[in-house]
Formats: sequence, C-alpha cells, structure tokens
Amino acid sequence: MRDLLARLAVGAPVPVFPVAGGGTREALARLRLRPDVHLVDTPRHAIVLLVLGEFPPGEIAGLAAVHDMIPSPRVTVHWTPGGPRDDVPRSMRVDGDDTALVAALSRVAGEVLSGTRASEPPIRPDVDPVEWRGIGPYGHGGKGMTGGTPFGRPLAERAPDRDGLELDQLSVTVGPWLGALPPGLELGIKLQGDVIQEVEIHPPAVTLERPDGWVRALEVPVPVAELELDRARHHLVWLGEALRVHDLPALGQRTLRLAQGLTPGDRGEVERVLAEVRRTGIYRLALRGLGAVDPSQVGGLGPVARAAGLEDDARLDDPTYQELGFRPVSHRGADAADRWRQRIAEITQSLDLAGRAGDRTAFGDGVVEGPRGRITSDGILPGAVTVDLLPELLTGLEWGDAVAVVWSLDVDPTGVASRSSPEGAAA
Amino acid sequence: MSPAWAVALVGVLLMVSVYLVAVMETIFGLRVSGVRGYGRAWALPMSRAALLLSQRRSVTERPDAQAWALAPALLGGLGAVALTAIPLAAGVEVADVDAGIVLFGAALVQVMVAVFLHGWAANSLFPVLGAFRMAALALSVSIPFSLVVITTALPAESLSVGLIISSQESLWNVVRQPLGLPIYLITGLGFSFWAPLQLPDARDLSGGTSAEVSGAALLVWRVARASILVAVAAMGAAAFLGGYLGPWLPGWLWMAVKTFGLLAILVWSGHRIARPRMETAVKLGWTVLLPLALVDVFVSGALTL
Amino acid sequence: MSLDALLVVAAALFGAGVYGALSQQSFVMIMMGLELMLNATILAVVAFWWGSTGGNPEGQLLAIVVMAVMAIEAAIGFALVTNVYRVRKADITEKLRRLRG
Amino acid sequence: MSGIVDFLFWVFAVAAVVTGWLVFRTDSMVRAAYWLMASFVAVGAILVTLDAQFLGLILILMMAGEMTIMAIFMVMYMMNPAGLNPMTMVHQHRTAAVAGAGAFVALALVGLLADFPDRPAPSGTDPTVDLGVELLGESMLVFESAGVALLAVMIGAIALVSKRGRYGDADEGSEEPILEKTE
Repeated sequence: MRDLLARLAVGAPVPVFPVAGGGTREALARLRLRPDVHLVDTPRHAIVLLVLGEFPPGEIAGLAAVHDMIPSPRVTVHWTPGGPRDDVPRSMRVDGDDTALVAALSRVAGEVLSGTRASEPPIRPDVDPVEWRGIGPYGHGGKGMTGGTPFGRPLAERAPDRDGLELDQLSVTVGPWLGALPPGLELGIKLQGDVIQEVEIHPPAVTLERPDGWVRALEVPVPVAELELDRARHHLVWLGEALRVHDLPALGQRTLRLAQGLTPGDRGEVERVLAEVRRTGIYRLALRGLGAVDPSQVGGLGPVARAAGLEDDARLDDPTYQELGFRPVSHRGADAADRWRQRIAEITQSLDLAGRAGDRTAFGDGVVEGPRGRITSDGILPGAVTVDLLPELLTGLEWGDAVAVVWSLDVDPTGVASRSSPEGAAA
Repeated sequence: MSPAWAVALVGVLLMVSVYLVAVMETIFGLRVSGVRGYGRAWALPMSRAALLLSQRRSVTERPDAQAWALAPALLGGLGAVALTAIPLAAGVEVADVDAGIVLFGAALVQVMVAVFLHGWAANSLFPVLGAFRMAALALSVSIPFSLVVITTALPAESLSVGLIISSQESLWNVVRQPLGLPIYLITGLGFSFWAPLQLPDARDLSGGTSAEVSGAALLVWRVARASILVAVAAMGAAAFLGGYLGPWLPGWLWMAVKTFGLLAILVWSGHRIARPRMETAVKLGWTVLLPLALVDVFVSGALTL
Repeated sequence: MSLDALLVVAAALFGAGVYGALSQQSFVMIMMGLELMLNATILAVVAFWWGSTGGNPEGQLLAIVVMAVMAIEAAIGFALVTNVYRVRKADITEKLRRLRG
Repeated sequence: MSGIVDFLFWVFAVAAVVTGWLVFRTDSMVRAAYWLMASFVAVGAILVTLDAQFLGLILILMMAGEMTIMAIFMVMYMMNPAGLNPMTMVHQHRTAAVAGAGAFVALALVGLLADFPDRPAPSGTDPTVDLGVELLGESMLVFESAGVALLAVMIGAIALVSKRGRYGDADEGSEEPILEKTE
C-alpha cells in the first residue's frame, strides 16, 4: 500500500515550504516556475523544508519551530544560490544550480515517501510549555475564577475598539516566514477579532539583501538598458508574488515567467498580462482606498512616492535620462490601488526606456533610483523606510487588508537589518 | 430506488465529478499561467491525493480533536445530501422529498457550521480568523441565495425539484428569471468558499481554516469542498437550465452537460476574478445581491400571477 | 411512534431547557436554555398537529409562529447582551445585581 | 416501512434530548452552541418523519446561522475563552436541576395522562401544500403579523445596539447633555 502510494505520489509536484534568507528573491521566483516543485504557504502542507540563502549564524536554530510544524514524513534541504555553505552537514546540503536543486528535492521527497530515507525526528521536545491541569480552585491553573494566568498564559487584556465595545485583545507574533508576508518580515501585533490594534516591527532574522547591480551603479557607469530591464524585472517579480498572495497564483506564475529573460521586445506580451491583471478587477475589489500614505512621509520611496503624486525620481537629474526625454509617471490617490497602477505603469515605461537607450550609460554619482526608491551611498536602503510606515498604516485594518497594504508597499525587511544591526547586535 | 443503490450512486457520481473539477482546476490554472500541454492534468489530481495520503496528520496544541475530525466528514456529507435532492434524470430522484429545494438549502446553509468548526477546532490563529470570515460571508450570501432558489419554485407552484424542472418544459428559468442564475452562482461560490470567494481558506491567512491541516484530513477537506461546488452546479442546472430536459440526447447526458458547463464557469471565474476584500464581499451580499434578489422575487411573482 | 412518546420527548427537552436557563450565568447560555424550551414547544405543537388535529394546517402555522418568536427572542437577546456589555462590561448575571442604568 | 420510521424516530428523539443536555455540560463555547444546533437538527428530523417536511427543513436551515452567531457572541463577550480556561459557569445548580426535573415530570404526566383526541391526518393529503394555502389564504394576517413583528424587532435591535444614540454615545449613559454656558 505504501509503495503504491509512494509511486503514485512521485507524479505530484513536491510540496516545499521555503524559508528564504537574504539574496534569494530571484531564486525563489525561479523556483515557483518549476512544474516539479510546489511552494506551499504553510509548513503543514509541506514535505520538504527548504532553507535557502544566508542567515545570521544564530538564526538557523530559530528554524526548529518551523521544522517541527511539518508533519511526518519530513526532510530538510539547504541551498544557497551563490555557492555552498559550510555550517550545514553535507547530507542535507545541495550544491549547484536550480536544476540540481529541483532534482535533489524530487529525490529526497521520493526517498522519504517510500521509506528508504527516515523522516527527520522533531528538533524540539514535545512537552507542554507549562503544566496544564490541576492548579487553582477550578483546576484552570489560575487564581480565583476570572483572574490569574491559566496554564501559564496571561488572560487577554481588554482595549477599546472601533465599535465601542471593549473586547479581548490577542497578542501574537507573525512571521518571519509566514507565506502571506514577504520573507523575513516579523510583526508583533495585537488583534481584536481580525482587526489589528497595534503593530510592532521586529528586527528580521535575515541578513542584508545586497542589490548588487544597483549599488554598482553608484560608482561606475552602467548601461541604462540593463538598469531599466532590472527595474521592470523587479516589478514583475513583485507583481507575481503579490498576485499569488491575492489568490491569483496562475496569473502570478505567468508574470514571474515573463520576468525571466525579459527583453524590450517582450513589451506586447507584458501589456497583455498587465491588461489581464486589470481585468480581474483587483483594484476595485481588493485594493481601492486601502493604506493611503501621507505624501510628506514617503519622499525618496520611488513608486510609493510617485503613486502619492510626488515627482520624486533620481533619474530626473541624470543627463542620460534627460536626453531620453524621461518623465516620471505618477498617480494621485496614494492608496494601495495607485501603488499597483504606478508599478504596472513603470514596467512598460522601463521597457520603453530600455528599448530606446541603445548603449547609453548612466552614472549614479552617489545616487541611483532603484526599484524601491532612492539608493544613496550612505547605505540606507529604501526598504528600511518603507517598513517604518507599517505600524501607522496597518493599525485599524483587518488582517486581509493589512496583508494587501504590506504587499502594495513592496516592503524589504532586510533593509531594516542593514540599518539597525549595530544596535541590534549590542542589545 | 433502494437506499443502498442510492448511496452508492451518489457516492460514485460525487467522486467522479470532484475528480473532474480537480482536472478542470488544473487545466484552467495551466492555461492562465501560459503553459501549453494539458496531458499531465488528468493524472495530477491522483498523484496529489496519493501524496496527501502518505502524509501523517498534524497536531496543534490542544485542538478540539473530535470537532476537527468531524468537520471534513460533515462537509462531505452535506455535499452528498445536497446532491440527493436533485433529480439526475427523468424519474431518477435519490431522495424523493416534496420540499426538495428546502432540503438543498438546509444542507448548504449547514456548510457554514462545518467550516466554522473546522477553523475553530484547530486552536490556532489563522484557522479561527478563517472561521469568523466564513460566518460573515455565509450570513451575507445566505439570504439572497435562499431568495433566488425559492423563486424558481414560483412557476412550478411546488417546492419539489422534479416539478421545478418539469415547469421549465416551455421556457427555462434562466430566461424567465434573468437575475436568478447570476445571483445564484455568486452566492453559491460563497457557500462552497471557492475562488474568488475563498475568503475562509485564503492565502492571506496561509490557508485559513485548513492552514493547520495535513495529510488525509486535508484531502478529505478539499474533496468535500469540491463536492459542495458540484452540488451547487447541479442544482443550478436543475433549477435554472431545465435539468435533464433537452432534445436528442438522453436526459442524464443533458444534466451532465449543463452541470459541467456551470462548473466550468465557476472554476474559470476563480482564476480570472480577484478575491474581494472581506468588507467588499459582505457589502456585495447585503447591498447589491439582496436588493437584486428581492427584485427577482417580486418580478417573478408578478409574472407568475 | 405515538403522540404520547412525542410529548414525553418534548417534556424532556423542556426540562433540560429549564435547567439550563436557571443554572447558567452567561447571558448567551441562558438564551440557549430558552431556545431549547422553544424547541420543545415546536416539537409538541407539531406532534399535536400530527396526532390530534386531523391534518389541520393551522397546527403547522402555530409552529411557524413559534419559530418567529424564537427569532425575535434571539434578536432582542443579542441586542440586550451587546448593550449591557457596552455599558457594564459584564456578560454574566451575577454582575448585574441592579438593573438601573 | 413503519418499523424503520419508528426506529429513526427513537434515534432522533434520544439524540435531541442527549445533545440538548450536553449544551450545559460542556465547557467549550462553540461546542455548547453546536450541541444546541444538533438538538434542533434532531427535532427537525423528527418533524420530517411526522410529515411536516417543510417545517423540519426550515428549522434546520434557520438554526445554522443562529447558532453560529451564538457561538461568536459567546467568544466575543465571555472573558475566559473556555477550553483555554475551563471552569464551572453554573450557579444555583441544585435549584435548577430540581426545577428542570420537575418541569419534565409535570409535562410528561400531562402528556401521558391527558386524553387528547386521536385524529391523525388523513392519508393522501400533502401537508406542505396545505400549509402554503393556509399561510397565504385564511391565515395570511397571522403570517404577515409575524413578518411585521420581525421587522419591528430588527429595527429595535439595531437601535438598541447602535453606538451613537439620540443623546450621544451609548456607553456614556443616557442623560441629556448639559448645555454649555456661552460667554
């Protein structure tokens, strides 16, 4: 029976839960396109735990909880796009490119399903965090009838809410590898029902993502065509991931596939896909009126700023772009729908620029307009500033709307790491 | 029909249709994502099922274990009960009840209970949020749903599904009550929490009520959910498209063609229409669909008189 | 199945409802006791219609009126619970010694 | 055939009473609400075996929504999520038990001892059709009154729970605002 099931199961894409460290955005997008792999949203649906990218040394231990959430049979694979890593035993490590990774994932999944490889035991002991029964007058673990800390957990606190009813608050930590949030983003939130009352940003458990191409453009002249194609590709990957979270995974895959090997000649196909995104009604149904930002707070944040009506673009000062007749696109509403419209408009604009640029080069001279905003030589990435907007924007939203706002901002939590790591290391 | 045969028939029909729904879902997915070659789609649901069956079930901290085990079975049972109310061909009625359309409605409304239990029992944040979403969604679509379903009984002057079908001999209800079918399909999507109205099991909740479920329990849940969709499509075919009525072909074939036509529309819309916000979905139910359903009732009632 | 058996079942349901309505502290649980009593009432009414009225449809009509009463009880009950909670932050009867606002 | 119907009746009868009893024996809010729903579903099934198909099915249809709302209200307003913190929510247990048992015995005795006329419905009639004719025929006034009563209750309930009332926010008491002295 087990053999039969295992043989049948080999035909299905391997359910993989990815835990993505720094520098893996593109690799993750490529992996989503592989028909033999299915990247799932929760570890409960996975067989393989895929740890990819780089983490600060201590953080691998934090993966234990995710590992133990995967039901048996389970197996872990480590992979780094850039090259092999040394802190992992060879048996769990995959060296090589995407194809080697996919082959390895299928192989280990087949082995663990057919029983030739043992399922990994849980890392953490399976015990209750505190004793559960038999304390207190009612056996509920607390003092009195309505107070105390039942089973070691404090009772929920009450707080005012939008209906004028003081109901219980639930404090939870979500992330850093929640399928619905960008990898590495960890939030401490207080919920009343599904309404967010308070948000706190936790320092991410992921090392800095290095936008190498963009940082290089700060110092040496780089072909405009290359930069603009990079920008279009970045936005397409963003669009693919955001569509997946909005439950349009097939359309998202089509977008991600476009991002691979993008050339200015793909413009027709890009426009067809973007028109299809518009036709899903996503602006009207899911985004309009959500997460409007104050234009005075988003200077330098690229698409977020331009969607709020600012003509804020470092490319305006670049003589090469002036020569190409560059004018930034902008929108007025400042909400999530406008940010989607903004990026989608910038995809076609970038393709257009890349097509017309020829072999012209741009010289950043200490400032470059990256896909998330202004990158300067002082090292603070625009993603860091975007993350700072979250507490104010998310407070008072329902969870689903909050997720939509987070994706509409194209948050880069690793930007926080780059800024707060000196203090974080001290604390 | 003897009870044993009836149960077997409904079970087999449901399994076949659910498999076809899974194939359709895969083919539409591949099509939208721009991949050619759909040959793989026919075997894929089987492999996926085998994979889930080889997985162990997961355990959360202090779940309501009985309710957690009950919920998927309850949902599947409701799909089967809803299907029994529908004549599959002339005279082939599994449960011959006078108030068949009320039986169907009662079974579908109970879906809310199964989903709420499924989310609540896991004792985990996102499943509970999914459960709350189901309550809000089902309550806002259930009144327009009941209204348009009951309106199809007006021309038939009976609550029996068989008589509702035979009352469409001269004219299908989809023509007689043009508002009915669209409202029915939208609210039916809500009850089967299928895309684009899969809010209780949405990705922004990492899978919602099924976020903590794995293995065979997840397979049963997915099959049960698809069986609700099948029942919705079959009733849509019976109540609005004349069921087994039609020229040339045998009745059961007409019924199958109409049912799968509606299923194709429902599955297709999941890939082409964005999932609305919770607030938009609730507003849609109360401020758009409910008034339209009332118009449907009044106009159809006046025409029947 | 006989009228006597039906009435005994309805009496048992009613007894359970009485116990619930008197013993529970939470408002919503008390409402559940009331609903259980109304459930028994519906059963008894339909039993009489089935066994004693010769199929007079007014018996079923009475059952529908009881159902409407049940819906009214629920709506008023939920509204009261919400209002009391808003003003007093209490949802159990022990906390409401005085009913003055 | 009547043997099967009898058997089903007793199954549903036992189920209705047992689940009705379990409503008050569980310490989980959601279980309490859904045990009550199970009791209603069992009574609905009994009504179907009594040929009151429409009533039985409508009862089942109504209760799904109502009991889900009950569960949500308890989750909202009870300060201790039972299950996380099981505790006894019962007071005056003995009095209540005696009253419940007394009610059962008294009503059951009435049911058994009183001599009700034995007039079952004549075969060949369709109770659902009869009910429909009755509702929209002679008893339309009763039916309409029930509908109007429900509408009035809906408006009343919304007025009762709405946060902003005639004299300000509901949680600020219902006193008239004091007129401010103007300079």
